[in-house]
This record gives sequence, structure tokens and C-alpha cells, in this order.
Amino acid sequence: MACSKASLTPAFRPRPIAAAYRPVLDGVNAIFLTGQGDATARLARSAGFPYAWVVTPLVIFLALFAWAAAEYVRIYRPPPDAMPVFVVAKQWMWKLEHSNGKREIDELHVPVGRPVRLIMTSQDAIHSFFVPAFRIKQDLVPGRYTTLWFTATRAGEYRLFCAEYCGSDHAMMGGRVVAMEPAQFARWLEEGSPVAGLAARGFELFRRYGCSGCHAAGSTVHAPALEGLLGRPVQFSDGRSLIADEAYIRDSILLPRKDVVAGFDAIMPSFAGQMSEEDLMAIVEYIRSTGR
Amino acid sequence: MSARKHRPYRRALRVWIGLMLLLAATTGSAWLPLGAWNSVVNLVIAAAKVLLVAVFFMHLRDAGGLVRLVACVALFMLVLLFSLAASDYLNRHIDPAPWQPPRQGSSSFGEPGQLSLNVPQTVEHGVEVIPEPAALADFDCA
Amino acid sequence: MSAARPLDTLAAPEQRAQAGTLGMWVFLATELMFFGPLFFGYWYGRLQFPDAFAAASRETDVVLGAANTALLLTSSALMAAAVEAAQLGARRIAVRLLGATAALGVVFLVVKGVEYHHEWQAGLFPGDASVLVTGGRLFFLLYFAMTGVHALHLVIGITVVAAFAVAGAGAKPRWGPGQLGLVGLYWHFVDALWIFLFPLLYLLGRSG
Amino acid sequence: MAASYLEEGYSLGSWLTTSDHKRIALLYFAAITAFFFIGGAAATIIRLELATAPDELVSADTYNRLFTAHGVIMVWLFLIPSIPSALGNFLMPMMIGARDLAFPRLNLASWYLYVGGGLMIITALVLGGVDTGWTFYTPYSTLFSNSHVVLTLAGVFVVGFSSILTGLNFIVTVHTMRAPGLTWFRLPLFVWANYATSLILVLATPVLAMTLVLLAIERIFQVGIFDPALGGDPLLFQHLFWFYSHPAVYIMVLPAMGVASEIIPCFARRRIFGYRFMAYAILGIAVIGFLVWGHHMFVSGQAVYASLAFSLLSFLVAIPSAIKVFNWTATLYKGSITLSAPMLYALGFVGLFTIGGVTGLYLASLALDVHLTDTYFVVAHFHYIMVGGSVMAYLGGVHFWWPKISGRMYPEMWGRAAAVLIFFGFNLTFFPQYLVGAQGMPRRYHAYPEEFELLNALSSAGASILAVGYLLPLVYLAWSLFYGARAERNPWQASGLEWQTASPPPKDNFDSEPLAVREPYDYWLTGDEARP
Ligand code: HEA
Ligand code: HEA
Ligand code: HEC
Ligand code: CUA
Ligand SMILES: [Cu+2]
Repeated sequence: MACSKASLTPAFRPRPIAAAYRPVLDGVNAIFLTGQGDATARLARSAGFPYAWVVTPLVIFLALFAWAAAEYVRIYRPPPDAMPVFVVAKQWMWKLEHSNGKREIDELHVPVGRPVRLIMTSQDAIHSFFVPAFRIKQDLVPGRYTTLWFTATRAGEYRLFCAEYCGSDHAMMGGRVVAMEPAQFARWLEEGSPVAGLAARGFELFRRYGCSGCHAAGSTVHAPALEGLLGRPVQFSDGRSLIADEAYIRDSILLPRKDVVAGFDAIMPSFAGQMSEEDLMAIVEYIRSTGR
Repeated sequence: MSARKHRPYRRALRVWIGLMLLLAATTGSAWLPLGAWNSVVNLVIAAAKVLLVAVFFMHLRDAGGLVRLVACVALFMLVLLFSLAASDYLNRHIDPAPWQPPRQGSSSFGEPGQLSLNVPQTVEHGVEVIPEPAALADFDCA
Repeated sequence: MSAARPLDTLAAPEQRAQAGTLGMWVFLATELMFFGPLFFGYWYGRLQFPDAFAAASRETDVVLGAANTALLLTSSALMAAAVEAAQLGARRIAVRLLGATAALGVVFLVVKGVEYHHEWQAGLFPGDASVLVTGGRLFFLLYFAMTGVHALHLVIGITVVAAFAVAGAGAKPRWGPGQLGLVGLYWHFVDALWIFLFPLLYLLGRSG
Repeated sequence: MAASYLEEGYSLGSWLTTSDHKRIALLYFAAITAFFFIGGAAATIIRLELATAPDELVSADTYNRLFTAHGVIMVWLFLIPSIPSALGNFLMPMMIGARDLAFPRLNLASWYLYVGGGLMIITALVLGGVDTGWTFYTPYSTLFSNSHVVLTLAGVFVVGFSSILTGLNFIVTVHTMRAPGLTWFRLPLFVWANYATSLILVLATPVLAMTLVLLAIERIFQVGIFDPALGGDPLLFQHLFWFYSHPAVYIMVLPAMGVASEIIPCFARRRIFGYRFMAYAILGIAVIGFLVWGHHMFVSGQAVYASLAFSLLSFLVAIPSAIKVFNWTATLYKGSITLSAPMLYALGFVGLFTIGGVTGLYLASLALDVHLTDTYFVVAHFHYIMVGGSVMAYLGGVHFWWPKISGRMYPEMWGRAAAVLIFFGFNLTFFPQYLVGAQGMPRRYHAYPEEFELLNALSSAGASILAVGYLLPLVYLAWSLFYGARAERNPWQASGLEWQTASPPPKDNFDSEPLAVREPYDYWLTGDEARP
């Protein structure tokens, strides 16, 4: 019966060991194996070998674990004097509010050298606040608050990403963190809201016509955020897309069914016949003012 | 198999009586004001009942070690699931945030409405979508 | 180490039975794991909303629940007896016992249906129209999911048991005691599941 | 001598109704290969889009559907069934000297469930796709996604049942059908690996199944235990999902380890080093693998205490893997190594698995994971293990047993060329992803800032090499079916019962009853000693 024969057929001829593998094996040999001849077979039968195999990695692993764990625990211990900032994530934007009521969108200004504590939640899907330069990340979970803290050490602008997949424009849900010198930051914090003039009237109208009932960040209706809409690419549920301009916004208000944004239902009422062109312009201006 | 009993069905009857008594016990005990112990009593009785069923009706008594092991392994896995998850749930402190899920007015079956059905989002379709490389306004900040 | 067995073991009936029994037990283990997430969700809810869970549980019909438990336990005993009868060669008795087992299963389902009906009318269904508070809705969601999946298993069990009863009634039986034993295992498992569901869903908060 | 199993019938019907484990294995091969190339096509478009920073090729929604399709197909329709259901189905009975699995018809039913579930998933894709990612996180998947989530869930559910039945079949087979003399510690490690895999399949998959049911209920009726509005918890879903899916990653790697443990001793002409330890390590991985799922949730909002526990356990699960790597290396030590194609694949597996595994430890390190999670570093980690590791091993296994399966030899030079090409293309594809991930590029982004462009371009270039590498075996293996040299019984002089029968084997696997009287991997015996 055919059992394995040791004499090798031409189809199968042993070759000298590949040169590339030699150093690796020699390394293993030096560390773990001793002696010559069939050292491995002997070792396999000896009682000592498993310990080298198990104990060496175990020690390394425990050390790594302890180190990383200590750092991690620190991430979850905010210093008591940290400056609070509230963060609300929404498909697909970041809304932040400082303790004096100043709001920002997709941007976070912080002073250098002072711990900042973010108190965060999401209005829809799970998002994740990620600033690679700070090595921090935390998911924002609907229905509860999560927190994160950091101290910016150098002035500058740093990227902010959404790291947890949250739908169509997950990749666009970015922004920046601006770290400023404390004095500069204090000045920035006191500056008033940038909305003025026509845009301010637009904001009035935005509330009066009830747009904010659906489109405001706190709204419970699932409607797209309009902040910074101008110039942004928009995806439609039928697969088309375009870059939002003034005409598009006008169409969206008068003929909302024409272009239904992907991920939303066509529930927006038409305002055709109810809204003057002046009002329309003001609203467009308001939407423009929300951009950066 | 060796211990073939002389009177058939006797064992089934006896186990049945035991089960009924336990059922009475568990139902009755539910009205005793024992606090958290109510649940403990209930679960212990349930475990006893299941043990009766498993050992006698399901013949674990006559079964080999392997079958007995298999009978326990799923329980063991569930214990693992619960105890490790407990390390999360028992140690979490949750600050609830107000959240009203935006109920989409879509079809009651929750699947995409006619919109995406009409125009399947195929890959070829997507290729044509954006005519010129869109400037990514979002990334212009750095 | 355990002794090796001859090639093509399936030829030998007792080997086949052995493979069948082991296979069935492994299958039952998967079934238990299948219920795992439901128990897990229940456990989460109990931790999170102990009072709402107790209150919601009081809304269930404990009389019908207990009666159903008794029915199922009895059916299990009959099933065990049927298997025993088949082993003793008393096929007629076995077939009758199987019929009774399946019948009790059907009665169980009917009672369950009555309960569901009441609960639906009482607005306990966890939809938007539900009368319940937060945790209570969670409880009833799990109640319907657990009893529903259990009922589904019971339907399968009844079908198989009834099929065995019919197939065994003829002059030439189309199954042996070994196969019936496997069906029995499944039936008892469905019973055992209910033994846990009953206190978890019906008996909570009765004393409170 | 009996006719081979391939000659048992030529009609399509004879294949579709067969209960012969070898034929069912070939059915699996066909389906798996098809799904692999569908998943690969999605990957191709992903890499094309990512070759440059802006979103040029596909829209955001299309991209999201692509990576979801890619992940779902590659995990559930390709990698999970690949080695167990295809190679394992073919080899398990032969390796234990049996004529078939314990439940041959159940085995066929498994295949139909698998294909049925697969077709449901493909249907969902054709109808417009799913955009939840393969992880289906709520509440996105339940409340916000506007795609065919329920149909996809149903498909995965059905495929899951196929997995469960296959696992059940393997477990019962190994317990009850071993040949005379084949004690547990004479079993080839491939059998051990598939046995342990089956344990995971049987114990973990049902949890996924019910979790998906709950998800579907939540999506359809808008009530669910994961919904915060009802007091539910989105993290509950994550716990349940990963309770399955972490063990599932060991479903995807244990069989690959089994393949490596067959190939390496054969082509090093050495007994496997530390056989018992290898077997225990397999079981250890399977068991401890159930205890680490929370390492996917370090920044999800789970308790810090839980994260500490899961991190520690994740380090512990790496120890049996380390043992295996050391033992393979020790097996090579002073062996007379032949770098034939299967061996090249196997060595590729060991090296790439080690890189993937060690970077897994980076991720298991709590503070590091805070930065690395949900970046391309994770993507690189799992592709190193799943593509560099498991797919390499799978291809190695296909080459190694090709003579047994087809009765033909594949062209050796082409085999080696493909192995080298894949190795090279693979590293070029995925190594840059470690770097770009460490720099902070998040995953599931169809467009990204410019500073990541160079590394992404490299990765895309590598992917095109990889694609050619994967097409090569398809071509030359098909060629060899018709023009390859006829294979002998045991062209590699391998130990193992499967080599004791004809190539291709007869329907009942063995002409005469095989007898196992020796240790496995008795390559150290020479000459007459080798005979029983
Ligand atoms: C086959 C698949 C497979 C395998 C085997 C593994 C194995 C491991 N994985 Fe991986 N993993 C995935 C597939 C896999 N993983 C996937 C798909 C994801 C992403 C899912 C998603 O989100 O989509 C993931 C994600 C993932 C995460 C979460 C990342 C995140 O999202 O934040 C973590 C974190 O701990 C992790 C850890 C590990 C560890 C510790 C191992 C260990 O088992 C590895 C052990 C092996 C070794 C360590 C190598 C051998 C050892 C030596 C040679 C010893 C010498 C080494 C030292 C001394 C250091 N994996
Ligand atoms: C077994 C699993 C497996 C396998 C084999 C692969 C194989 C590959 N994967 Fe993937 N991958 C996953 C599992 C796998 N992947 C998972 C689970 C995810 C996560 C999904 C999620 O986030 O939800 C992922 C995500 C993922 C991403 C990240 C997407 C993102 O986060 O945005 C990328 C990006 O580069 C990628 C690339 C690749 C490439 C280049 C290959 C290559 O190895 C593929 C090579 C194969 C081919 C190229 C096929 C050759 C065929 C042809 C060339 C014919 C082509 C035909 C036409 C184009 C018509 N994969
Ligand atoms: C009943 C809720 C509702 C009200 C009220 C409403 N909208 Fe909308 N709006 C939506 C929804 C839902 C969409 C997305 C679907 C679509 O495009 O039709 C949308 C889309 C838009 C868009 C396109 C958004 C984009 O991202 O491309 C604009 C612009 C817009 N609305 C402006 C307004 C203005 C201005 C008003 C008030 C005059 C208003 N909406 C009132 C629900 C509403
Ligand atoms: Cu928000 Cu991703
Ligand atoms: Cu994992």
C-alpha cells in the first residue's frame, strides 16, 4: 500500500534552504534553541520548551497592556478645571457651543495650554470626534452624553474628522480645531455673532416661515442641515448630484420634490406662492452667512 | 439501558409530578414578598425543572460524557456573554441625553421607498455623476 | 484517548444513533445560543428599568401562563412516555401518546393566541400606540419576541410530532425508536425553554 | 480500481443532487470563487476611487454601498466558507479515513442555504445595495439608512444557518467517524483546526442570527432593544455583534493555520514541531477568542473597566497564536526546504499573519487604539490577516491538494510566479495603509485630504498587481484541468491519510480501509522506518 516513501521522486527534490529565511531561523535558534543535530525534536520532548514559548510573549504582552492601559485611564480622567464645550453631531456636521453661548459649526476654537472638555451627544446616528493630531477619539452616541478632554499645546489648525461611519457624507463631516493663544481666544470668544444685515433678516424669516422647525440643529424632524450649504456637493436620492448654488436653494424651497436629497424623505412642503423673492434672497443670504 | 425498569412509564409519571409541584411552588412563591429573592427562587426552581427534564426526559442520565458536555457548553457560553458584558453594564455611568429619533415617514416596512427602487444605484450610474472633480470645500482649511 | 471506531460507521445502526444523538444535542446547543441575545436584552432591560419591567410583567396573564406551562410540561411527560413505548415495542401506544403530545402543543398555541389577542387589545403591543412607558415597551417587545420565537419552535415541533404519529400509524412504521428519540429531544428542549420564559416573563413583580 | 468521484456522473443534475462530500466541496469552490471575484470587483472600484484624493469616480452613496458589499461578500460569502466548506469538506472525511461526513444530505442542504443566502445578498446589491458597512451598526442601520438593509440581513441570516449546519456536521463527523487507530492526537492539525472552527461556528453564529432578527424587527416596526428612544442601547447591538464577529475572525484564520500546518512540515520534510502544543493552541484560540469582543468598542462609550478587561484578554489570545508562529518556524529549522508553490503561499501566510497579528496587538493596546480605531490602520490590520494570511493559506491549500482534487498537476513555475506576485502586490497594497492610518486617515471615506494621497496611490497601484496575481491561478488552474500532467497518489510524499488513496479519489474515498498506526507528520522517518 502506498505509504509515504522517503526516497524522493524527481518531481520533488529538496533544495538548500532559502537564503532569506536563514537569518530568521538562526535568530530563533539563538534565542530559543540550543545544541545541534535534531535539536528541535529533542526540545519538543523536553519539558522546558513550552515555557520559553509562553512566558516570553506573556511578559512582553503584560507590559504592553499595562502601559497602554495606564494611558487610556488618563484619557478618561478629565482635570476638574477643564473648560467645557458642548458638541452635538448631526448628519453631517458638528455643532459646538461654548459656555458663554457662542456657537460654531464644524470648527472648534480653543485656547492653548488650557484643558478642554467636550461634552458630546449625537442627534441621529453614531458619530466619532477624531482629531488625529491630538491622538484623541470618542464616539458620540444618541441618547447619552460621552466626554473627551485634551489640552492643546501649540497654536495652529488641526483637522477634525468624523471617524464613525454615519451615512452618505460621513467623509465630508470634517472640520478643524483652531488652537489660539489664550488672549486671542478670549477676544474671539467675545466677538458677536457674524450674522448681520440681509442675512439677519433672512434668519428672522427662516424662523418665521418655520424652516427652522425642520432644519434647525435641535429639530426632531429628519431634514438636512443647511449650514454652509452653498458650494457644497449635494447627493440626490436618484443618484444625481450637483454643487449647491443660489438657484438650487431657490428650487429647493419652491419645488422641494424636484431634487430630493439622498438619505431624506420628500416631506418638505413647497413654499411656492407664499414667499416673495426678497424673502427668498434674504434666506439665501442667511444660508450663505452660515458658511465659512 | 441496563436498568430496564419493570413498570414502564413510571419514571415519566414521577418526573411529571415533580414538575407540577415545582410549577406550583414557583407560581406561589411569586406572591411572597421576598424582594430580589423572588427572582432567585424562581430561577433556582426553573433550573431544577430543566434539570429534571434534561436528566430524565432527555436521557442525560444514560448519556455519555460527550453528550453531557455538549448539553452544558451553550449555557457556559451564555454565562461568558453575560459576565463579560456585565463588566461594561455594571460599570457604566450613563448621562442620558434627550433624544427623539427622527421617525422617517417612509413606508412602514422600513425599506427604501420607491425612490431608490426606481433608479438602482448601480456603479456605472455613479461613475457619471460628478462631471468635474469637485473641490472639497471641507478640506481647504489646512 | 477515546477509542477509534471502524470505517463507515454509519452502516451500524447504533453508530448512526450515536451520531444522531450527538448531532441533535449540538443542534440544541445552537438553539440555546440563538435565544442568547433575547435573554441578554431581557437582562439589560431588567438592570436598566427594574420597576418598569416589574410593572409590565404584572400586565401579563399569569393564570393562562401557568396553565400553559402545565400543558407543556405534561406534553413533555407524554413525549417521554412515547419514546419509552417505542423502545419497548409498543408502537400503538407510542402513536397515541404522540397524538396527545401534539394536541397539547396545539392547545398551548391556542391559549397563547388568546393571550396575544388580549394584549393587543389592551394596547400592550410595543408599537407607537403602546400604552406603556419606556422600559415597559422594552419588556413587551422582548415578551413578544421570546414567546413568538418559542411558538415558532413549537409549531415546528408539533408538525414533526404529528408527522411521526401519522407515519407510525400504518402497518409498517417508517421510523424507529432512535429517530423518535431525536424528536423527543427537540420537544423537551422547547419545553425547557418555556420553563425559563415563564418565570422571567410572567412572575416578575407579582409580590411588589 | 473504482472510478474516480469525478466520473460518477456528468450531468448538471448529478452534481446538484450529489451527497458526496467531494462533489459538494467542488460546488462550494465554484460558488466561493464567483463571490470572491464579485467582492474583488468591488475592491477594485474602491481602490480606483481612492487612488486620488477627491471624489471623482463614484458618488459618496455608491462608495458606501461598495465597501459594504465588499465587506459582506468577502466575509460571509467568501472567507468564512472558503477553507472549511470547500477544502474542509473535501478533506475532512479523507483525513480521518471515513467515506463521507456524518450527515451527507445535510451537507448538501448547507450548500443550498449558502447559495440561497448569497443570492439574497446579491439581489439586495442589484436592487440598489446596502450602505451600513458590514457591521450594521444601529441606529444608522435601523433609522437612517435608505437602502436594502432587511434583505441583506435576511441573506446573512440564511448563510449563517449554512455555517451552523456545516459546523455541526464536522463536529459529529470528527467525533464518531475516525478510522481505526486514529486517536485524537493522531489527527492532522487541519482536522483539529476545522474542528475548533466548527465549535465557533456552532456557538457564535446563532447569536448573530438572533441579533440580526432583532435588528430587522427594529427597522421594520421601529421598536427595538437597541433604540435609545425606548430606553434601549445602541451599544447592546455592538456587544452582540462582536460576540459573534470576533470569534468569526478566528473562523477565518484557524482553518488557514490548519493548512499551513499541513504544508510546512511536508515541504520542510520535518515533523511538525510541538504537535500537541499546536493542537492545544488551536483550542485555546477558539475558547479565548470568545472573551475579547469588547476590543472593538474601546471608544464606543463602553465602561473603562470593561475596556481594561477586554484589552488584557486580547493580549492573552495572542499567546496561542504566538506559539503557533514559533512552532512553524521551529519546524522549518534545519529542514530541507523546497520552495514549491504551496510552500511559498504557506510561508507568505506565516509572515503576513505575524505582521497582521502584531498590529492587532497595537489595536488591543488601549491608548493606541483610541488613535488608531476606525482608521486605515485597522483596515490594514485585518487585510494582513485575512488577505495576506487566510487567502494566502487558502490558495496554498488549493495548490497543495490540487493534484488530489483534480488528478492533475498545476504548472509549478506559474504557481510560484503567482505566489510571489501576490505577496508583492499584497504588501504594496496594504502596507501603505498602516502608514496612512497611523497618520489619521479614517476608514470608510471616499474622499480624503490631499496629504494622504501619495500613500493611497501606492496602495491602489499595489491592488492592481494583486488583481493580476489573483487572476493568474484562475487561469492556469483551469488550464491544468485539461493539459496538466496526471498526478500520482502522493506527489508530495506527504503523510496523511488523504494521500493514501488515488488522485482523484474514488467515490468512497478509499479502495481499502485505511489504518492509522503512526503519529501524524512522520517526515522525520526515513526509508523502511516509514512503512507501517
Ligand atoms: C482573520 C481575521 C482576524 C484575526 C485572526 C484577528 C486577530 C487579532 N485582532 Fe483583529 N480584526 C479583524 C480581523 C482579525 N483580527 C477585523 C476584520 C477587524 C475590523 C472589524 C471592523 O471594524 O470592520 C479587526 C479589528 C481588531 C481590533 C479593533 C480595532 C478597532 O476597530 O479599533 C482589535 C483591537 O484590539 C483587534 C485585535 C486583534 C488581536 C489582538 C488579534 C490576535 O488574535 C492576533 C494574534 C497574533 C499575533 C500576535 C501574531 C503572532 C505572534 C507572534 C509572532 C509573537 C511575537 C509577537 C510579539 C511578542 C508582540 N482586531
Ligand atoms: C475576506 C475578506 C476580504 C478580502 C479578501 C478583501 C480584499 C481586498 N480588500 Fe477589503 N475589506 C474587507 C474584507 C476583505 N477585503 C472588510 C471586512 C472590509 C470592511 C468593510 C466595511 O468597512 O464595512 C474591507 C474594506 C476594504 C477597504 C476599506 C474601505 C473603506 O473603509 O473605505 C479597502 C480599501 O482599500 C479594501 C481593499 C481591498 C483590496 C484591494 C482587496 C484585494 O485583496 C482584492 C483583490 C481581488 C481582486 C482585485 C479580484 C480580482 C478580480 C478582478 C480584477 C476582476 C475585476 C472585475 C471587474 C472590475 C469587472 N477593503
Ligand atoms: C416639513 C419639514 C420642512 C420644512 C418646513 C422645510 N423643509 Fe427644507 N427640507 C426638508 C427635507 C426633509 C429636505 C430634504 C429632502 C428634499 O430635498 O426634499 C429639505 C431640503 C431643503 C433644501 C435642500 C437641502 C440640501 O442639503 O440640498 C433646502 C435649501 C431647504 N430644504 C430649504 C428650506 C427652507 C428655506 C424652508 C423654509 C422656507 C424649508 N426648507 C422648510 C424639510 C423641510
Ligand atoms: Cu459622522 Cu461619520
Ligand atoms: Cu476582534
